[in-house]
Amino acid sequence: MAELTYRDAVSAGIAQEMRRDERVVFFGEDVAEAGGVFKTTVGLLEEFGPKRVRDTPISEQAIIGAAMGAAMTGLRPIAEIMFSDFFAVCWDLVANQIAKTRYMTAGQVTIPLVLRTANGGGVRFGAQHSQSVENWAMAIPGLKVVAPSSSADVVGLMAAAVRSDDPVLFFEHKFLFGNKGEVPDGEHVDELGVAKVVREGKDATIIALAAMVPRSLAAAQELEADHGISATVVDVRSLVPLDTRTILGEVAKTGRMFTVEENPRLCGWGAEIASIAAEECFYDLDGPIVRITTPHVPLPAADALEDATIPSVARIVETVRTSMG
Amino acid sequence: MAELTYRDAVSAGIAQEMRRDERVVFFGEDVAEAGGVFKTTVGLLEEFGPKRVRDTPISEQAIIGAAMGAAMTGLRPIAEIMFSDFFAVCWDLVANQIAKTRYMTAGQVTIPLVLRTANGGGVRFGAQHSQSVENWAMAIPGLKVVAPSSSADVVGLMAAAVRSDDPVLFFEHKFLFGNKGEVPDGEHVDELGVAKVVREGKDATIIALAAMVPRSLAAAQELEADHGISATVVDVRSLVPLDTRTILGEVAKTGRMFTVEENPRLCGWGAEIASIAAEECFYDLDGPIVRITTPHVPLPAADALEDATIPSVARIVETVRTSMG
Amino acid sequence: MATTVKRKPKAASAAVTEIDRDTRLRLYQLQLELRYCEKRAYDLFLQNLIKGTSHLALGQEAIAAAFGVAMRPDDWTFCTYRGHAHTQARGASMEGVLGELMGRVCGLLKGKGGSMHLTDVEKGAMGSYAIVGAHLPIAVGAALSAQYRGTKQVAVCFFGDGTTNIGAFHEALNLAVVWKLPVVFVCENNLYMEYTPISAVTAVEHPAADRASAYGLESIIVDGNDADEVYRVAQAALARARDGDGPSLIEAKTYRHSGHSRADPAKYRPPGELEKWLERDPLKIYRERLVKLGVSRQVLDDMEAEAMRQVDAATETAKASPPPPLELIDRDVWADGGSSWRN
Amino acid sequence: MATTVKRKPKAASAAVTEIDRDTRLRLYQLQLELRYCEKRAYDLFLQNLIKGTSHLALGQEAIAAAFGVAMRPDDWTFCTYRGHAHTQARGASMEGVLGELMGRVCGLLKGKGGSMHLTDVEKGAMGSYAIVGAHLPIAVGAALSAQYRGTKQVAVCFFGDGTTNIGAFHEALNLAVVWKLPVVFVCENNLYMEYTPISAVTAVEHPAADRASAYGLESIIVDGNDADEVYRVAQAALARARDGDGPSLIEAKTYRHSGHSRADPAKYRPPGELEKWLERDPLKIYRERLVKLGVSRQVLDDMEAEAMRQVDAATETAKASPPPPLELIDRDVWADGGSSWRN
Ligand SMILES: Cc1ncc(C[n+]2csc(CCOP(=O)(O)OP(=O)(O)O)c2C)c(N)n1
Ligand SMILES: Cc1ncc(C[n+]2csc(CCOP(=O)(O)OP(=O)(O)O)c2C)c(N)n1
Ligand SMILES: [Mg+2]
Ligand SMILES: [Mg+2]
Repeated sequence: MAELTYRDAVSAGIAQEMRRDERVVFFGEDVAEAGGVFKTTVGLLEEFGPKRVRDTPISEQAIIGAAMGAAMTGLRPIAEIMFSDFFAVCWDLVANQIAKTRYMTAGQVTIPLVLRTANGGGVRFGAQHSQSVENWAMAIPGLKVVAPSSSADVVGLMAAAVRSDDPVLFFEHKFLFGNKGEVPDGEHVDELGVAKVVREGKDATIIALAAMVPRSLAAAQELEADHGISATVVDVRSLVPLDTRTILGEVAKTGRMFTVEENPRLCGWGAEIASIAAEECFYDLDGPIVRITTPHVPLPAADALEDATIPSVARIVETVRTSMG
Repeated sequence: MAELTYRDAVSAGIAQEMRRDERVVFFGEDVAEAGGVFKTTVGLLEEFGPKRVRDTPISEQAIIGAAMGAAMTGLRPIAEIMFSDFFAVCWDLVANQIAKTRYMTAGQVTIPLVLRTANGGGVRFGAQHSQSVENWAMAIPGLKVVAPSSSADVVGLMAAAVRSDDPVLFFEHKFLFGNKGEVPDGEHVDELGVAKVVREGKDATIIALAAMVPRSLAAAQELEADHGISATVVDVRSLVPLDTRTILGEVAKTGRMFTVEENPRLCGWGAEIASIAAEECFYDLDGPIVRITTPHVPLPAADALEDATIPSVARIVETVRTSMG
Repeated sequence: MATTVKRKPKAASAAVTEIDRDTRLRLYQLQLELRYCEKRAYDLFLQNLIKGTSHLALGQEAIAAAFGVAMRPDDWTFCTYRGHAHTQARGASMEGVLGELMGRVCGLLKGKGGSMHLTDVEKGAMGSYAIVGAHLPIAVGAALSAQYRGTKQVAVCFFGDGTTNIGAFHEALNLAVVWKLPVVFVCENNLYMEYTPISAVTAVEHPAADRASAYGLESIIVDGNDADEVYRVAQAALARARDGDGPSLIEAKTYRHSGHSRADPAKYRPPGELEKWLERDPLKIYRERLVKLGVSRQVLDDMEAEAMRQVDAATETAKASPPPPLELIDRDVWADGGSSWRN
Repeated sequence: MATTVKRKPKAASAAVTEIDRDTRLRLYQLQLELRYCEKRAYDLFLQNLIKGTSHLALGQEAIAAAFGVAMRPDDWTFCTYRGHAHTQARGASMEGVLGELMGRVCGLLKGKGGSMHLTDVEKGAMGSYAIVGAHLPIAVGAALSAQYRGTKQVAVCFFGDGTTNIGAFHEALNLAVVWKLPVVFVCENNLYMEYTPISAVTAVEHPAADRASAYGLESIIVDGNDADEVYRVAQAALARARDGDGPSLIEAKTYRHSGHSRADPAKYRPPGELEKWLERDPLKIYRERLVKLGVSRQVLDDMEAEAMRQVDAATETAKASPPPPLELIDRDVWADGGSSWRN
């Protein structure tokens, strides 16, 4: 087991797949010579050369379009969108072209690609560089959506994403880049669509993703220690495909469900999972399903404001405690 | 009372507001000389002249950007995005700029504009011209979101949208353009954020929007006539602001909630409203909350396929009946 | 109208090379097939056998046909909703096209895509894209794949004059040049976006050609109604791309005889405009040229009859084909053939 | 470097008009203020008083200053995340700028926006936009409003070389020309997008100027480190816009002395490049010119001291300002001042 930062796990995951498969190419803005603005792709140009690792102009539509066209014709591209907020400048290529073309052509076209991006808040970048937009992707049929919370998951899910014959949106969380974690030695490949129970409890089930996973774990510890509430924490990891079996199973066990997400209040993935539970395990529920979200506001920049906006350990504890009380 | 088609109600609503307020200008692709590809803006160029009613190039980013810049500096523009699917090519301007700028500038900027678009399916246009994307807009803090189901609402909500000092996305439904309905004489102005109970029932509450409203009404009639199930139907009309008081009130009365939406399965507005109910009126519910949606697939084009994909009267009846049975 | 070219040494512009008789007959045959098949589509609307929308390219056939003949079988075509001709020109079957327009299971997309998305990957017809501009960057990606794998394949991307004003056009052109990719951009300037004259919404006279220099490309304008002219320009651009000399941008002047789409009576045209262009109908031009070059009228009549026979047969096949079975709704979202988003 | 211009009669390019002494002193004063304030921002990072990111324009001050002096008070500025100077050049207060960078309630945006979104509507600073290209069409909209209302206001839109490769650039330029709007597009070509040389990702040598002809505009290149040159070009372009003659596109050659953003040590620069540009530091150039024109060193020293005094005072004010109160989180989503999405 090697210890890697989440940041270094990104390049490790990409490198593992590029070594294995010549068809994997990688491009994006400032990713090659400079190793990425978050330094997540350092060393790739050196190892794989300028044919496979390329810097692009500031042309997100061209980046995503090029990835799609290359994927349709035999390559397996990985493309970077520097901040996930910028999906808004190329959403047509993602949502209307990549997501739909296989279906519209009755399966004639296969589009094996990975679109990686830095997602989420907590680093004082303001409303246009801090969004959690994995819910935008989840809403579009034809996209697979992954958001790892640990270094091992970065590598393992990256490998699974690259090997998937479907388009995968891969959301790396900015707030986690510095976190260290064990990564299995040798080739590490995980599976899309498998949630992970990262803590087992008896009273409540907390469903979380990405940066909200460590926060929910901390909250669960505090709930247990200070309030005698024992909470399960599920790391969703993959929104599409969604491991409803694990999620609903864990909800049924405790009878209480909480979702913790960075998405603004309306139409986040928490709403989706909550609704599935409200339909499918209604009779297992002992009380309301409670969503803990960012309020429905753009994200403010100043530290104090940002910290009070994104769900915090304290807010998770407080919300669960009050709802269970 | 005049009888107007939903289509003609669009131009009537715009004209009413342009007559009243010189600051209202209107532009989009093929909207002026040609009166719009759906003929929703016929006569506006003739009445208001080429300074106020303008044809644009195929440049959705420029269209939306121009609307925003004009709104920030004293005008009250209405801009058309021909098909709502095309929001994907200009989503940055909508979701990152228009929605966030007022907040980010601590209220220095006010952006009174209306972005109108033809939304929804049922007319065999295929996956890139038939989407229901009002859920994309609902997910973005800073946007108001309206979707009328009748001619009167088109006029009244258009007037309210134009008069609102906030940006409003106005979703006209393609399938309804030919529908006729009474529109009050004289100036007709409605209010944003008010849902309408269009049918009262005792056993179940159906929450619907736009083209799903007449379909839900037809289903409610059939449920009553053939199955003895008496259903309330609520026309949501405005997703943001959302009239939770009416919606939750009506759900509480019957104890059973169904949402009917054209959005694909995941992260539609139905999920949002269902989750609100699962949290806030959990103890009023007598059974699972059931969402009736388009399955999570791009919309197919052929008539038989499209009709079987979008929620139909038969599917609504069948789903409600089985869940209540 | 002659082909005009500005600047740059290694030109994709046409040298005045001879075109042999066989090639010319293929060019005519293909134009006939495209024309007759689209005319049939028009008849099928009128019979209400085609639902939804549909965008004919009547009058623009010379461009699709010339590229169809000039391209290598493993080259790729990317086109728009107005893509029946481009798709067919690569070899897609008429019943596949007509069947798709009619929403039948024999359609190229089994009815799932509809008229705006005709695709036949086996034939190198890599899709019709219905959102203006989207396919330009996608074609760039295919060209990247060809370059990377060293296959000498070329991606050809057709689009309209109106498309030159959308952002994706700009991004695609720039990236293609920066990476020197084997892609040929073909702007079919038919004078109108939907109902609005392109001149009313464009800063320059020649929407594509006047922008070529913004990407360091030569400015190429060709008579899009003359299949020979287009064929020469196509050959040069394809050769340039195959030789590793990068992309070309071609503006082909043409005109659509019918409205923008099914719903459009095209009342916005100034009187006499259509008539003037009908004089320059590519099929008329081409037939006259062949006659002048000594092809007998009998040969031409036979070709026309043969094309019509094919269209008739395809129409019957398509009409006899059933609507797609409902289970197709849940197919092919994913590469595993299914649509499941959960376990 | 001289101003170079290609084509077109009614030019926005600079006539060699005299610039009077007062104007020159204002140009220097403003450059000093911009420079010292940004240098202070840099110091405040090092003290960890500025969180998040921040993008300095050290070395690029001549452009913001020249436009600041040339513009009418009711004209509008639209700029980018690298917009401290442009915002200040319109009259926004230093404590407003520094306070925002430090996340204090005295900030221009009360801490809600952060360094990338500086805005001061009262001063005509209509916002800093952090997504590349977005503000070009927005500036077009402001120009539409000016044209419609007949106010003769002009929208000036600043952006970088890298921005010329994104779709919104293309759409905005075309629409501005089609509608002949009073907008001046100013590309500050500082040779790099973030860390990548613009030449590595752009099809033409001059990313803006070589594209002007794609919109029927003249090609204008100006020495962006010479405030006088920029001032002349600015005056001409503003006059052209005010006279109803439509937009201009100006490429100003310049260089940023620091890295792209706070996190960037700028190691990608070839050795000697920075040093060469420091020789051409706009403040150095300008001070030398003023001395040559007979302004006494004492006057200049006093101006420098005064600018520093202002920066010191603003720093103290900003440091003393508290963080924004938490109730601001729920304010100003909507025009009614609130954030409620339900009843
Ligand atoms: C992004 C986008 N905007 C608008 C449309 C609607 N639309 C479809 S075709 C068309 C006109 C395209 O004009 P042109 O590029 O000249 O092609 P032509 O139809 O003449 O072949 C428009 C505006 C669209 N499909 N996509
Ligand atoms: C659409 C988009 N893509 C990428 C970025 C990330 N980004 C921020 S600044 C920048 C470079 C911009 O270069 P340029 O236009 O030359 O301006 P400069 O920073 O040099 O002033 C990039 C790529 C962004 N903010 N928006
Ligand atoms: Mg056209
Ligand atoms: Mg730059």
